[in-house]
Amino acid sequence: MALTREQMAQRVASELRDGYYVNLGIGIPTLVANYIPPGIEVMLHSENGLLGMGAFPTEEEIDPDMINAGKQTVTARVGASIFSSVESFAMIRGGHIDLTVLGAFEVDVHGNIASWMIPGKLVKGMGGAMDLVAGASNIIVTMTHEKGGQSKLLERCTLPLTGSGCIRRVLTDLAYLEIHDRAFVLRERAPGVTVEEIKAKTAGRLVVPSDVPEMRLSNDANHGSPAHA
Amino acid sequence: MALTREQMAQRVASELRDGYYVNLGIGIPTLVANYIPPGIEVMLHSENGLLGMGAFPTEEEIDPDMINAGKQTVTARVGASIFSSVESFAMIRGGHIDLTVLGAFEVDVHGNIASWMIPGKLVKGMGGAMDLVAGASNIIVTMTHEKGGQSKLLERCTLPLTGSGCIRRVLTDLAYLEIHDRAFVLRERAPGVTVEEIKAKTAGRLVVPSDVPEMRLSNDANHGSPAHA
Amino acid sequence: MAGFDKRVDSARQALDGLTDGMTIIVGGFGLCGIPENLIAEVHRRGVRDLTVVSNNCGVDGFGLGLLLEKRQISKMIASYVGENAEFERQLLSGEIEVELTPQGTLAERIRAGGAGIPAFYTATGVGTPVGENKEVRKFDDRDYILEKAITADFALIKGWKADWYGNIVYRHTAQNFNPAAATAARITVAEVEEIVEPGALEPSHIHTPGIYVDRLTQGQFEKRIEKRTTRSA
Amino acid sequence: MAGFDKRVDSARQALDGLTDGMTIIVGGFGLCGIPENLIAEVHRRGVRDLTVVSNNCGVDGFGLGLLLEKRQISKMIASYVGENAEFERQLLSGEIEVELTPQGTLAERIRAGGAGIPAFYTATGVGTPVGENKEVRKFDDRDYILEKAITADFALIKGWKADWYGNIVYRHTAQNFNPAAATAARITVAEVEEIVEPGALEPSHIHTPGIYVDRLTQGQFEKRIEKRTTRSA
Repeated sequence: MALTREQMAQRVASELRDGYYVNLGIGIPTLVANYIPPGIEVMLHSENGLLGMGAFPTEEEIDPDMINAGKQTVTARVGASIFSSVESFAMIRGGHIDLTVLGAFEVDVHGNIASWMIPGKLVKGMGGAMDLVAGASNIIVTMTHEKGGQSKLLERCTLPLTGSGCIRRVLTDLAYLEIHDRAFVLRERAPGVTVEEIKAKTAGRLVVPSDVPEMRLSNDANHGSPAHA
Repeated sequence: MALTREQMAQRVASELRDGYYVNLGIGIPTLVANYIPPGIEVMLHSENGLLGMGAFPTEEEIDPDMINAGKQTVTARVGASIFSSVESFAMIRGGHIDLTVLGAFEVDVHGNIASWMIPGKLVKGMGGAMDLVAGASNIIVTMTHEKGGQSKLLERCTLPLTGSGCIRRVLTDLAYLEIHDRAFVLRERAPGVTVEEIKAKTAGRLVVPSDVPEMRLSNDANHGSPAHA
Repeated sequence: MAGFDKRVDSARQALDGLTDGMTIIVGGFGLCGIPENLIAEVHRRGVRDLTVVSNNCGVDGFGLGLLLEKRQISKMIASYVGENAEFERQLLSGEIEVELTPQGTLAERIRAGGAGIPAFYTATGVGTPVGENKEVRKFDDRDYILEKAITADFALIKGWKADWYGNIVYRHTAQNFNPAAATAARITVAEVEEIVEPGALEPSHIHTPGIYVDRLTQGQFEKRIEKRTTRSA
Repeated sequence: MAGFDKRVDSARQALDGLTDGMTIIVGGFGLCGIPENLIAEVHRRGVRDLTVVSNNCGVDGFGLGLLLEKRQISKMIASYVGENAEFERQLLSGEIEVELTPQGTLAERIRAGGAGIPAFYTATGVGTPVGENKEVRKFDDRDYILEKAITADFALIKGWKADWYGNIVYRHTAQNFNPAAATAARITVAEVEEIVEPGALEPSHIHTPGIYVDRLTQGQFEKRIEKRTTRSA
């Protein structure tokens, strides 16, 4: 069975370590905050100048001057700091963020990622994504394995790139893969998903080790807000 | 009569305009703060991260955490802001300071200035002087016209430069001069000093307009502290 | 302190000298921390052919979206089009020239403009469309591209509190691009929620020193929220 | 919050891993805002062959002057020698390698190191000894030189108050080079006058966010004054 969005978030959350400063992109990455393993603490970074993003506000707490990079109203947790966009991207570009989780349209065996533009069709702009992929030492891409029957794990990205040679880890709804030596290395299968299915749905070169375990998804959601930390 | 240090400061002070942000170097420039003309207000910038330097502290007010770029204990006046060295030099380099007054060993007809090093003899370091001369839109050099019988206004500086082609105005103890078209243009004489004396003591090309008035030194010292503003 | 009293009487007076064809940097992120009243005044004036530098371009019908609708913007330098339908339409139709710039590069280019740095190298955008036609250079075996500073005729920023000297503090994440914008223009105009007496702000808490601010007005703010997200109490 | 609790028990523990030949950036301007206890600990350890990046090199017998006297510094990157006799002596005799760097360029190079900018252009130093052997390039008809980022193994900084997360505020002009230094090292060690509970510092007032700080200690400070200037009351 392909992973649900929540399960994908859950799997990514198991990569978190106590004391990580983490930037979570819009979409599935945002859900990761709901699955922070017990006993560890992370600080969420938001590009617009907030380190230590807290839960969504209550109706009473809502403040238009307190938003995250997705323009959602949020709160600041204890230990938060607030600063300018310049400082925020100094943190990102300077490699101070421990883990960045973001979505993508395509990823390829060279570690390239395309996530911001579909020519002639969708122009959202890159926002902070190009800075994040160029600056973070540690990036996990989360996306569905296919879209409309087309694999999103390619030999070469076809869409305009967000970053070049910067991606090493990809979690899809079918598998967890690492990129090494110009190939996707299959590390884990989603529960019930076969190696054959993953092979069939991966367009880029795929390396299948002799043992490819099923993912373990042990954490329960901590039923906090998406911005819980 | 050659100007005293105080008179030099007084003459420079007449160049101040209401609302100027001013950086005063060590030595004679520092004294300028004592002669701010009545009715105008300036804000003194100190490179170590203080805009709005106030008077020296009383014995009771002394605070080792409040110093100026000359490492003197100072105070912050009403309206002051305090920031990092990075921000401080962003102001300087970005051309936000209205007037910079600094000393020099030599100045030449090309607008070059040497003020930080005498090879094999004196190595104080350039501190913020190179940044100031490169960044300020408006610089006045204050220095004695000669040292040890040698003119300090040259055709070419002989000492290592602090800045290249950046000086347009020089006040010495004998004259106020502007640099135009590779020459010093004599604008004012110190009271009682003849054009002939200035000619004799200026090594670089000197242009003498038909009328060279004596300086007017009308302001009294306002007998405040050197850091008054 | 006449020379340092940055207060002007109205948004109208604050934008005196703004004419067709100028470049303006506008602070804010989304609709958070935008100079609402100054944008409205640009709209009222009807100046055209503007180059606008701002992370976003407002939303349909609010913020910089107003200027888009009135076709006052001929070129936009921004990182995000997002859900602004009119912006996307004008972009795709070619009615507006858009220089899409990564958000961090945009912030740094503006900061560089204010700090006297004409250009800098960054890894952001290497090997992407952003890097096309830009110099690529290796430092310590990694590729970087050369990015150039941005400066403007006017900067329009929004603060929380300011004293007469133009010293500004921002409230929460309404800070964003405002401090950088304040530094990079020939004339910086700030609108704030409250103007306080000199001395009321702690010198070490000031985010934007008054040296960067030329004109100061007090405004009324709608503070529209783009995405209202809440939890149950 | 074990993972975010940056507190360590002693200056000794704070400098764990500091070895011969490393590069350290040290905050402070003159003797103002210097990490007195961490410098004393570097002295105690006796590590040698250090490259020290700091605006000044202390004074004879205090601050970084201690390390000079013990010949622990093989290279100094600074803007000012000033009245430090031992520094000047070692410089003139060639015992120490000194890279004199304009103060603003020094600040910006450290900032660049922390911000992932490998190099930038500046007009400071063009046509002077500082510009020798550096690339000169024209932008808008003005000459600039290329300056490179500085990074280090350790940064030693001094704050006023910090919470357990390493969020720091500085007091008055003791801020100076400390915020930039904090960003540019593999391991940043901060010593402060007071460690406060998380939540005690206003998020918008924090000068150095805790993300830059790896280890935090509380110290006792002499705060020696270099030039005691006063007015009569």
